[in-house]
Amino acid sequence: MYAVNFLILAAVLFSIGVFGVIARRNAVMVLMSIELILNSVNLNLIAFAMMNNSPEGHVFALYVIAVAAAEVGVGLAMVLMIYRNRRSIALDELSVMKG
Amino acid sequence: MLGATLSSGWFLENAWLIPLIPAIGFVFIILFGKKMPQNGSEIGIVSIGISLAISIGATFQWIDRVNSASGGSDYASGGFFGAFRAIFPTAADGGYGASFVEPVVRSWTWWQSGGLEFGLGQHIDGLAIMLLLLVTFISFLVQIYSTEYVSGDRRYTHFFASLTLFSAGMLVMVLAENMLQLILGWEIMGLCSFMLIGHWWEEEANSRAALKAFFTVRVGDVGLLVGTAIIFFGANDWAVEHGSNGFSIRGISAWALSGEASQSVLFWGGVALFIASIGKSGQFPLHTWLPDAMAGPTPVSSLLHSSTMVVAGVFLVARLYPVFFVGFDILDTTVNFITIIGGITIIVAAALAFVQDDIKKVLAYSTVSQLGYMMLGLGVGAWLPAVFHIFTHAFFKCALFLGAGSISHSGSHHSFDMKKDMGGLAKKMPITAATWMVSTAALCGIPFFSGFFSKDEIIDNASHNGYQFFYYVALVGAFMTPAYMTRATYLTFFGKPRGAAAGEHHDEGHDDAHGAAHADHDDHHDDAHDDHGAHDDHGAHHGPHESPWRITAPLIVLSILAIGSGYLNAPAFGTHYFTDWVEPVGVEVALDDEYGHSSGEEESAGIVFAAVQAGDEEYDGKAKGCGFADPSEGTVCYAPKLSHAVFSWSKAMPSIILVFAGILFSAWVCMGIYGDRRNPFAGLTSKFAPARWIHTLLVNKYYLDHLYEKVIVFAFAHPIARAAYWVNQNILDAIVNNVGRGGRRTGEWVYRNVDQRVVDGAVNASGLAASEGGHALQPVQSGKVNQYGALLFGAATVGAIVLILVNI
Amino acid sequence: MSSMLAADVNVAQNVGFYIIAAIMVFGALRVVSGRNVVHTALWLVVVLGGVAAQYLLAAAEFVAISQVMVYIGAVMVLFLFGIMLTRATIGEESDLNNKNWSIGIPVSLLLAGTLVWVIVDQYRGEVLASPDEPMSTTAISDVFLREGLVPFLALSFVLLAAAIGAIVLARKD
Amino acid sequence: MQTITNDTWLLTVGTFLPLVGVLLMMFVPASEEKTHKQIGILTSAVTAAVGVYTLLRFDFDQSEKLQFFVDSEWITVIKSNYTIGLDGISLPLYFLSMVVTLLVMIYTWDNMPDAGNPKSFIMLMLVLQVGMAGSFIAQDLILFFVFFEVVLLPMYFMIGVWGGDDRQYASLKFFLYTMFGSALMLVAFLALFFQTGAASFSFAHLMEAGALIDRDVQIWIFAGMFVGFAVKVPMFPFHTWLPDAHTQAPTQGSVILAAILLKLGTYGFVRIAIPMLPQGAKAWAPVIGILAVIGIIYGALGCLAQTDMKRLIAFSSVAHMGFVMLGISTLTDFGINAALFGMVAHGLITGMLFFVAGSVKHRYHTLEISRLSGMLIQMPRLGWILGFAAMASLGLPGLAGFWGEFPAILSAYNPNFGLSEALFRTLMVVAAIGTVFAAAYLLWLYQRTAFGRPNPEFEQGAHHPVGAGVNDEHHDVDLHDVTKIEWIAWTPFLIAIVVFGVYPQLMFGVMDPAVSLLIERVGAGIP
Repeated sequence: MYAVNFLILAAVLFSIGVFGVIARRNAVMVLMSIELILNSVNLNLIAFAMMNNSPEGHVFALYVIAVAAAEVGVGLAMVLMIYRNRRSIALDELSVMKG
Repeated sequence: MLGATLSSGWFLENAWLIPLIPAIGFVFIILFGKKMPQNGSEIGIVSIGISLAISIGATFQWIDRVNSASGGSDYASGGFFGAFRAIFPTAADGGYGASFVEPVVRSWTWWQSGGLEFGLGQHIDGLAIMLLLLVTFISFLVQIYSTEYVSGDRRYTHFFASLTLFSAGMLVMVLAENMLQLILGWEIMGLCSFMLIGHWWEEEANSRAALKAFFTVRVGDVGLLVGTAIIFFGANDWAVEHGSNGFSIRGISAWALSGEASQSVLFWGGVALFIASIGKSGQFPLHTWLPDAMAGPTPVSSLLHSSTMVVAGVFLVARLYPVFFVGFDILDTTVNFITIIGGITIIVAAALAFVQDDIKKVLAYSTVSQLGYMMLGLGVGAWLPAVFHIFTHAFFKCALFLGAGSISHSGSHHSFDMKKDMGGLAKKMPITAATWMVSTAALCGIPFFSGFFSKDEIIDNASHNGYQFFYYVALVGAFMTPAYMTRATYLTFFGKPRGAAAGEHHDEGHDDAHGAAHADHDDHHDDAHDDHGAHDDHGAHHGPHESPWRITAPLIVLSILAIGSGYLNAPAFGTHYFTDWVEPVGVEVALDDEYGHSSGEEESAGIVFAAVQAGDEEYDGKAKGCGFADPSEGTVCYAPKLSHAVFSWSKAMPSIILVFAGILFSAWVCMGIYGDRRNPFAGLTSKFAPARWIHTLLVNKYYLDHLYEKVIVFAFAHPIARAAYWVNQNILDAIVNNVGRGGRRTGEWVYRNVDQRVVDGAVNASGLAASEGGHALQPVQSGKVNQYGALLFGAATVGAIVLILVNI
Repeated sequence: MSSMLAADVNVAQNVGFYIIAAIMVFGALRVVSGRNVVHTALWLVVVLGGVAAQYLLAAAEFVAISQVMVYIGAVMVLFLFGIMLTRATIGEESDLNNKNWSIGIPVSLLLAGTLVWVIVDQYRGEVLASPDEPMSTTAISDVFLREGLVPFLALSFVLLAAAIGAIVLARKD
Repeated sequence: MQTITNDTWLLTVGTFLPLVGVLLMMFVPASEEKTHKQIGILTSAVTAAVGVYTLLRFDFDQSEKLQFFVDSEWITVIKSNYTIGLDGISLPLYFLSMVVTLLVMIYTWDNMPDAGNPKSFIMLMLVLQVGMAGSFIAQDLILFFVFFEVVLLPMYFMIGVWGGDDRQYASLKFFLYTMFGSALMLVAFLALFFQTGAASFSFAHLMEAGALIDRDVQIWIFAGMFVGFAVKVPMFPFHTWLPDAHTQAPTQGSVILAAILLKLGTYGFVRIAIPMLPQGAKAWAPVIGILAVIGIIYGALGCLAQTDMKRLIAFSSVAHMGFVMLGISTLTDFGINAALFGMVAHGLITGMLFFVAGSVKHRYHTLEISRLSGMLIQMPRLGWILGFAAMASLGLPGLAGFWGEFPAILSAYNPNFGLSEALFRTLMVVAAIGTVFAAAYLLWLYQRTAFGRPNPEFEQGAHHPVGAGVNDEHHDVDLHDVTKIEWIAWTPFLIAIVVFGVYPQLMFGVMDPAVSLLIERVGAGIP
C-alpha cells in the first residue's frame, strides 16, 4: 500500500472541508465541514504512525477526536444561542465583527 | 640646618583654624542665631575674637621665627639679631643680607585629578601673618561697632552671619596655600559682599548695587580663572618635578623665578590675574561698583574698604609677585600694566572725590585712589611699601568709615549727605571729630602720621626705581588727597550746621538710608539708648550728639593705630620691624628633601620644597640676585631681590609740601564756596565753561557707568539676549518644527497620491495614515466568518506555495 | 477482526482502499454541496464511517473503534439535534451555499493541488509496510499513561470545560 | 578590562527592585492613592538602601576596576550578554539616580501634579528608575541601548499626561527628538559591532577592537553616536526640545530630567563613544568643544531673554551642560573628571532649582518673573534656598558647581592628544566669560524674584479682582513657607551641594583612577 494513497485522500478531504467552511451559509454545516478537515488530519496522523510503526500517531489521533468532540459540543451550543437570539443561523447575516 | 632650627609653634602650625572658626561661627549663627540672647551677634564676636587671639599668637611666633632665622643662622650676614638690625638702615638694598625664613606650609588633600593631588591648607609667611592679624582685628572692631549700629534691624542675625562669613572668606584667601583655595576665599567674599551690600534689599537701589558689585567683580574673575589656568599649565610640569604642583603658591613663585618659565606665559597669566585684581580692588576702569557699594550698612563699607575685599586684589598681586615681576619686567622697564592702571586710578578716583556730596562716597573714592597707590607701589617694585600701605590704610580708612557711620548714626539722623545734613558737628561730636581728624591726617600723609610713612615710601621708591613719570603722578595724587579730604572735613565738622545736623527732622533721608527695615530700628533703638541714659532723647529731639561707647571705642582704638602703626616701619626714625617681619627675602634657597617632611607628617601631599638657605657666597656680592638672574643649580627663589630707597627728609620734602599745599588750598576754596565770604570761586562752575564741563564729567563719573549699564549690560540683557532667543525660537526651533511639519506634509502627499488600497503596505508614520489605511481595508473586515475563512485558507495556501517555491 | 488484516492481502487492501476512498470523496462532496441539511448530515456519517474503515485498513483498530463510537455515536447525534433545534428545513433549501462558493472553489482547488503536488513530490513510490499485527491497545495506553499523561489530563479538563461551557451557553436564561 | 566579581547579585537587585514595587501596585486599586505613595516611597527607599550598601561594599581603592561584575548569557543569537558592572565613573551617577528617585518620591507625597492618578505616576517613575540605573551599570551595548530606551517612554508619558498647558507639543517633541537620536545611535552601534568583527557587544571587547577600525570609519560611526548622545545632553543645536520639555514637565519630571536623564548623554560620550572610537573622538573633539562653548554663551543669552522662571532654569541647563561637554572635548583626565563632577553637581543643583520652581508654581500659580517679587519677605526660607541654589549654580567655590566648571575651563588650556591649543584656549576664555553670564542671569533672576517688596497681587488674603484676567484658576494663593515634606526632600540635596563643594575629593577620588585608565586606553588607540 502506498503512502500517497492515504495522504492524497486526506488532502482531498481537507480541501473539500475547506470549501465547505468557505461556502456554507448554515453554521451547522460549517461545523460539519470542520469535522471533515479534522478527520482528514487524523487520517494523516494514522498514516504516518503506520509509516513509523509507532503508537504516538494513534495517541494524537485520539487527542484530536477528543478535542473535536469538545469543539462540536461548544460550537453547537453557540449555534443554539445565536439561533435563540437572532432566529437564524445564517452566517452571512452575522456581521457583528464588521470593522 | 636652617629648617630644623627655625622656631615654630602651635599657633603657626594651626593657623588654618583662623578662618575655620568664623566659618563654623557662621553656620552656628545661621542655625541658632535667632535663639541666642543677642540674636547671634555674640557668636560672631566670639568666633572672630578667638581668631584674633590665634592671629596674635601666630604673629608673635612668626616674629620669633624671623628672629631665630636671622639670629640663629650661620649664613645670615648680620650675625645675631640685634646687630643685624642695627646695621640694617644703612643697607641700601634691603633684604640682601637677610635670611630666608621658611614659611609654615601645611596641606591636606582636597581633590585629585589626573593622578595629581591638590591640597587645602595654609601658607603662612609675613604677608599672610600681617593680613591675618589685620583682618581679624578690624573685623573684631567692626562687629563690636555693628552691635550698636545695626541693632534692631530685622535681619540683625543675618547681618552678623554674613559679616562673619565675610571675614572667614578673606582669611581663607589670606592663608591660601594654593590658587584654588585663594579663589575659594575670593568668591566667598564676593558672595558675602553681595549679601551685605544688598542687606536692605527691599529697596531696588540697594539690590541693584549688590548685583553690580557682584557682577563687576565677576567680570574680573574671568581673569582669575583664566590666569590660574594659564599659570597652572605653565608651572605644573616644573613644579611637579620639584615636589609641588601648578596651583601651589610656592610652586608658582619658585617657577616664575626659576628662569625656565616662558615669558609669554607669565605675561598673559599676569595680565589675566591682574584683570581680576582690577575688578576686586576697584581699579580703573572697573571701579564703578565701589561707590555704589555704599548702599550697604556703614560697618560693611568700613570692613570692605579697609582690610578685606578691595585689598584682596592687591593681595593677589603681592602674593604672586614673582609672576608679575617677571611677567611684566618690573624694574627693567619704565612703564608696565600695573603702574598704568594704578596711576590712572590714583588721579581719576581722587578727582571724583571732589564732587561727591555723600560722605561715604568721598571715602569710597579715596579708597579707590589709595588702592591705586598700592598697585602703583607693586608696579614700581616697591613691594614692601605697598604692603605696608595696606597695613596702615586699613586702620585709618576703617576709622574714617566708622566715623562717618557714627556721624550718620548720632549726628545727622541717618543721612550721609554732607551738604544737606552736616556741618559744624565738631562741637557736638568731639570724639568722632577728633578721631576723624587724626585719621584724615594719616590718610593725607601728614608727617608723623602712619600714612606718611607708607605712602611716602611708595612715592620715593617710584623715583628710586626709575619710574619718574609715575613719581609725578603719585605726587599729584599726594596733593589731591588732602584737598578732597579737607573739603569733606570742612563740610562735615565746620561751618554752619545744616539739616539734620541742625536738629531738623526730615523723613526723606531716613527712608533713603535705611528703608523699611528701619521702622523697627527706631523702636529698638530707643531701648538701646535707654541703657545709656544720656542719649534717651534720641527719639524725641533727634539732635546731634556723641555716639555710645560701642561706636566710639573702636574709633579711638583705630585712630591711635592710625598714628602708631606707621612707626613699625618709619625709616625716618630708623625702625624697620615691618620689613624684617613681612618682606620675603629674595635669596636663593637650596632644595633639600631631607627637611621637607621634618616639621610634621601631616605635611605630606602637595608640600613643596624643603628648603635651606644657600650660602651667600654664591652671590659674589654682585647686584644680581633672585629675579634678575636664574637661580643656580639646585636652588630656587621665592621672591625677587628688591632694593629699597633710602629715606631722607630732603627727598620727602616735595610730597610734604604738596600735602600742606593741598590742605591750605582746599580750605581756602572750601571756605570760599561753602562759607559765607564772597570769593572768586563761588559759582565757578556756572560762570566758567571748562570748569562746568569738568564738573559735569566728574558728576557723571566719566560716563563709565553709562557705558557699562546703559550700553554693555543693557545690550546683552536686552537686544542681544533677545536676538539669541529669537534665533532659538524662530530658526533652530523652526527648523525642528518645519522638519516635523514637512514630515506630516510628505505623509499626506503619499497618502493622497498612492492608491489607498496599497496604502496598507506603506504605513505612513502619522497615525492619520494608519487610520485611513484601516478605513481602506474595512470592506475586507466584513464580519463574515466564511470570508475570513476564505482569506485564511487562501493566504495559507499562497504562503505555502511561496514557501515551496522558495525551497525548491 | 485481525483475520481481515492478513499480511498477504496487499492487493485486496488497495482495492478496498480505493473503493472506500471513492465513497468518502463522493460523500464529502455531498456534505459540502447538498441542499438538504439532514441529508448532508447523513452523508457525513458515510464519510466518517469511511474514515473508520480506512483506520482498520491502516491497522489502527483502537482508533477506528473510537472513531465509530465518538463520531458516529455521539457527534453525529449532536449534529442532528443541532439541526433540529435550529429548525432547519427537513427538505431542500435553495440557498444553503452563500455567494462565497466562487471563492471557495479556487481556494480549495489550489489547496488540493498544492498539497497533492507536495505529497506526490515527497512520498512518491514509498510503500507502507503492512504491519504484522495491528497496533496494540496496550502500546497506545502505555503512551497515554506514561509520557502522554499530562496532555491526557489536560485533555480531560478540556472536555470538562467544554461540557460545562456548552451547558452554560445553551441554557435558556 | 579588569573586573572584580564580588556580590554579583547586588547590581541586579538594585536595578530591578523598583519593578517589585510596580508589581505590587498593580494589585492595588488606583483609588487608594495613599497606599500607592507609600509603596512608591518604600520601594525607592529600599532601592536607595541597596544603593548605600553598594557604596559600602564598593572597593574604593580599586575604583578603576569594574566591580560586582556579572557576565551571563542573554540573547545569544545576537551575541549580546547580560554584562553589568560598576566602576568609579558610573558609581556616583548610579547612586545619584537612586537617591534622586527616592527624594522625588517623597516630594510627590504632598505635591502630586494636577492631573492626579498617583498609581500610574509612581509606577512610571519606578520604571524610569530601572532604566536610569540600568543604563549606568550596563557593560554591553545592546543592554545599554535597551535601558537607554526604557527611560524614554515613562518620561514621555510624564510630560504628556502630567505636564503643563502645552504638554502635547512638548512631549511629542521630546519623544521624536530623542527617538531620532536613538535611531542614529543604534545604527552607529550596529556599525561598530560589525566593523569590529561582530564578535560581541560587550564594552570591554569593543574598546579593544574599536580602536583598530580605520580612522575614516571611526569618524562616521562617531558621528552617529554624537548625534544620539548630543540630543540627550543636549548640545547646541540639538537643545530645542529641552526648554519645552522642562517647562511643561511636572516638577518631578523636570527634576529627574535634569538630574539624571541629561547625564545619560554625557555618560554615553565618556563610557562608549570616546573609548571605543579614539580616533573618531579626536577628530570630533574640536567640533564638540566649539558647540559646547556656543552652548554656554548661547544658553546664557537665552536665559537673559526669559520671562518664565522655569524656562530660564531650563536654558541654564544648556549652558551648564556646555561646560561638561567642554571638559569632555579636551580628552584630558582633568577635563573628563571635571565633566563627571559637573554632571553630578548639575544634577544636584539644577534639580534643586527645579524643585524650588515647582514649589513657587505651587504657591503662586505662576512662574512669570515680572510678577514674582519679594519672595524673601513672604517665604524667607524658600527665598534662601533659591539664593543658595542660584549661588551654587553660578559656580561659587565651596559649593559643588565650581568643581564642574573651573577644572573644565582649566583643562581647555591644554587639550590632549595634540588637539589645537589655540582653538581650545580661545574656547577657554569664552567659557570663562560664560561664567559672568551665569552670574548675570542667576543674580538677575534672584534680584527680581526674591528681593524687593511682594507683588500686591499676592498679598496674603488678597482676592484677585474679577476682571484681572491674569489668574483665572480658582486656587487661592496660599503662601506658606517650605513644608516639612519639602524639607525632607530637599535637605539631602542642599547637604550634598555643600559637602561636595567643600570636600570634592569625595567624588574626585572615586572617579580619578577610572578616568585616568580611560584616558590611557584612549591614548593607546591614537597613533
